Amino acid sequence: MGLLTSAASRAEVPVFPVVGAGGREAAEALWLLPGVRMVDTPRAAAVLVVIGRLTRALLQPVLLVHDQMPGPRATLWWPVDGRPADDGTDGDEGLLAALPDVVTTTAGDAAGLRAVFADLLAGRRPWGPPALADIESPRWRGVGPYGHGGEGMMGGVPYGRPFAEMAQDPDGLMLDQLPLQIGPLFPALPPGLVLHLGLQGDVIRGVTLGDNPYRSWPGDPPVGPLDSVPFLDARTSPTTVAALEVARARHHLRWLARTLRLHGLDARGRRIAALAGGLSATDRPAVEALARRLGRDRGLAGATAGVGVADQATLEPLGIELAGGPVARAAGVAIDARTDDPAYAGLDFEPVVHHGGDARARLRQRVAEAAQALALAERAGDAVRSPGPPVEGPRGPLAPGRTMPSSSLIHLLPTLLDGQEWGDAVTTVASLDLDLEEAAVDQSATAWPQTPTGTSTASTRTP
Amino acid sequence: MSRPELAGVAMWILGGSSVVAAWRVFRTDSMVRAAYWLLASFVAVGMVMVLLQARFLGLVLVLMMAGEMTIMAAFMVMFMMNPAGLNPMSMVHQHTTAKVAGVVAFAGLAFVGVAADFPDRPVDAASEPTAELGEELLGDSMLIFETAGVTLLATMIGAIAIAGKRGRFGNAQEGSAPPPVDPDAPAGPDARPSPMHGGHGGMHH
Amino acid sequence: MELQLLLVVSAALFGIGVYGALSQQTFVMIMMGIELMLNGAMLAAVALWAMSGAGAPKGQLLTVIVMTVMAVEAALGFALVIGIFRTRQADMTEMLEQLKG
Amino acid sequence: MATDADRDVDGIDEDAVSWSDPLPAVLLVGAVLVAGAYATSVLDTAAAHLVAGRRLRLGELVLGPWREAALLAHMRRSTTERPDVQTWALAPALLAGMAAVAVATVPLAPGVAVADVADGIVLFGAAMALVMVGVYLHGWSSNSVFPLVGGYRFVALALSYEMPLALVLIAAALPAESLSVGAIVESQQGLWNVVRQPLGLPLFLVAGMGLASWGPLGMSDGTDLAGGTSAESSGGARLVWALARRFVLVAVAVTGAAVFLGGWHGPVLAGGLWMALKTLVLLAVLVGVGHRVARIRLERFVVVAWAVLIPLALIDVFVSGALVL
Repeated sequence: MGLLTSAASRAEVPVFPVVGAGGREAAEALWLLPGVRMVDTPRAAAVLVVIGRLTRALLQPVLLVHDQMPGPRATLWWPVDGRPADDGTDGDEGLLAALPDVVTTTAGDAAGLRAVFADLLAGRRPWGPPALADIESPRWRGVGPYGHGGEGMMGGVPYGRPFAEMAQDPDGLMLDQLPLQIGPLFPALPPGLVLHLGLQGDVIRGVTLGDNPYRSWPGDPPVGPLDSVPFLDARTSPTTVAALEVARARHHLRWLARTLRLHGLDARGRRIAALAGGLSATDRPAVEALARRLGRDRGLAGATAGVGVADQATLEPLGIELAGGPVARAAGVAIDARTDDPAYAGLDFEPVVHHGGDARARLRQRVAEAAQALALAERAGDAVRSPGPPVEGPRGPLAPGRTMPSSSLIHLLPTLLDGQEWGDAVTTVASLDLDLEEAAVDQSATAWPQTPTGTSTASTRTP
Repeated sequence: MSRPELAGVAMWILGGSSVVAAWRVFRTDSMVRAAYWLLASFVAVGMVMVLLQARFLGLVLVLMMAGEMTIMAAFMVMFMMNPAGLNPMSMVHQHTTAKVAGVVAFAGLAFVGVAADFPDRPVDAASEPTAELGEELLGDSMLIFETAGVTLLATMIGAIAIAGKRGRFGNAQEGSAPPPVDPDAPAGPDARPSPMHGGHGGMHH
Repeated sequence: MELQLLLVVSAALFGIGVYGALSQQTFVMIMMGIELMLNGAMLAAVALWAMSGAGAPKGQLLTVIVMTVMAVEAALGFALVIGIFRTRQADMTEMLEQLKG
Repeated sequence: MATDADRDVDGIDEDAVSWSDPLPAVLLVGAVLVAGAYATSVLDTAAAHLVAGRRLRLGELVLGPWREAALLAHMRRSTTERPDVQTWALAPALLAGMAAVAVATVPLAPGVAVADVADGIVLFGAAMALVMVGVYLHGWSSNSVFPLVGGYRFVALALSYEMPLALVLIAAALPAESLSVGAIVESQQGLWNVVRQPLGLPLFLVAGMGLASWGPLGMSDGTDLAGGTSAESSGGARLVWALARRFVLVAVAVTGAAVFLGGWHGPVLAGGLWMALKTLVLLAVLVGVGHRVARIRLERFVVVAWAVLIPLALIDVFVSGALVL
């Protein structure tokens, strides 16, 4: 082994994570592993880590990501919960069939990951050809009169790119826009989110939602444990208030950590993610100090103020105003299921409310709620909450038979994103704290107004 | 090789590359490449100017053109979003006339340049051209300098007024009833050419 | 000898500029042709200043003026392209056969 | 306007450019850039671990950058659908070359400048304008959407800070009555420009951060764009681009140290050491800001640049001019 290879095998492992069903928790752990670096693009990654279980709709995107990695490359699979893979999703089997050299390790196993990486660089571990060699990008070579894929004046796919369409830009000019599908594995969007949009320069026009890949086939059951599990369980079984509130604070802090990373503050995000990992009610002073610091942070305020304004008028048609949740409370709607919950009666609970409904208000809302949650946990002691009234989850109220919060929030996207600059759009999506798995729980065929057909090619490949 | 000889060779090379780059501007199917070939031509000329002791002017030319050509390239991509390029087609008209005019202009000017007997009075190597230019701009020729400044200011204001959405008579797209590009179509704001009008676009990028 | 070379180069730049400005259809490409002509003019001015004008400060001033003209041409050119594009969706000369109204 | 006497005081004239033997000059500039890029990476790792509250082993800190470089060099290069291959390769070379030009004009120690040309500040401005071209071409040439958008964002930003950058450099040239970087360093004997023109250095660093696409102004290669202009670069191409961006950051820090922090002036230590120290301080500031301040919104920055930064830079020029009179 040469000096170069030996040095290379000691570098931080560049990892591109793919979050399958139930994989969110383990994905947070991956971020904090020592000697591992999450990268922004598969082009920079040597190891692909598939976390949780794959649905059929996620299989092809994962294989595309795999093929984009330049090599040497290896794929790791971290199954979650040890649940069998035969309960209606066969993406896992597809992955193992398409990539025979997938290594299965336990989630969060840093040593296993490093060992695979070291073997890979030392040449002890062969790496395979592209998994989708038989699937081609749009055929353009040799097509058309000039052999460049175009035809006539405005037809074809010149050089493999679809022809731009024209549309009004914010300054009133008719400019070309490039039709694009973003997702389901775009690292700056929540895992699974698929957006069909037009891009005019870096301005987004005409957004429609794509299929939710966590629900890959009509009739498939929802897959994987959701990241709001304690709250879902609280609907049907007794829970201590303290456990519920610490889980809420942890959820909000993890969201904050991910959001900071998107704003270019990876190191600050890691610190908060580490705090969230071992969070308990005694961390209240630390979280309160954090809330104060973030409140004073001019840079973060400038990056979020006025972005993605979802005020009461925007929320009302979706029924969110009546339902509650941090997004509604950040727009000044003081509704919280905990107000009427007898378990919180003696705890002096008042809903936190912010005004403006922009990304900045939502950021402050969540951090303030995290601090408040830890204060509630301290005060609640051993108090037990009995099932019955709706549970206020971290994204909104949860009750049997009720739409999941992410399912309604996701419909804000087409309105909010239209006309936004790219960075603002990413900020907006992040500030809504969407979970596509949660949205898949009660997604019925009619719940998705737009169902473009182009994305379901992965499903048709399965037997 | 002595320094003046080296400078002479460099001037040959730079002069040649500026002409080659200029020719490439009109021989590429990509607007971005065209803009940056033009920039290359300007950079070569700017470096010749530096070698000719007009250091300040040469560097300012590079600085200015780098910005302008980037705007030009961004401009064309803005109108035509495809990063790769679009369907190629001949984008020239009156080709013969243009060629003849170009050759005649070249021949005439080159003849004057070669035939005329210019006095041989080279710039003094010890002089400070930048300082002299500064003294000139803020001394004898201050009026010219100020005129140029005011002209640029007026241009900026005028350009914003022309390009802006709101003209003197309100929104540029309201009420002005632009005539349609197709002469047979009815005039009026609702008769704007179809977005897919074949003419738009795209031959360069 | 060097002066003649530079003047021939500047003539070539000017000639290519004339060809481009007359043959191209896209506004921005026409602007590029005009800029090339100015480029040639500027090179000739500096060459004559350096080799035949004994470095008289007024010679450099001429180049400054050409640069100003280039800046004005570019700014107004872009503004006009946007203005025309705004009202007529045209970015080529032949779309503007009826320049009235 | 430098008189003959001024230039004699410099002790450096243009013939410092060694036409017969360019090798030492190339080696010096290359060494400054590589050492600076390495220092940037070390500072960056240290700052990241400090901010994240993680333990850091010394070996990891010192060897980490080399290991990462080795890994990138080891990984394969991938390509995209019909990229403009020459331009893609040219872009990092352009950035590195322009960074080298900028470093070459700066006196690194008394009398040690590769090319302290008379119009050094204008040369720096021209070089940085070509950096803008390099970044745009890097985004455009891979024929992919996110790199292209990264290129756009960089241009929108760069056109906004090029003006304050040029203005503060002009202000710094006023007390020296010369556009040469060497003369500007000389003029700071006793009083550094950072004191004489307190507005200059912050504005210069903002622009410099933008030019290197670093930290809050890291628009062209941001996380929100999946890596922006480098979203499609892998292996050696990625390494070269990362190096080129760091070279630009180093060129900014070196120039900033010379123009605003008095260059090699300083007590006790040798001039070259002072220069290195000041450059490291500026790099540490740039890296630290990158880990503390969130990426700015494009629209907001453009407004701030035209409504605040340019007026401030103009005030800087006016006040500096008045002080010289």
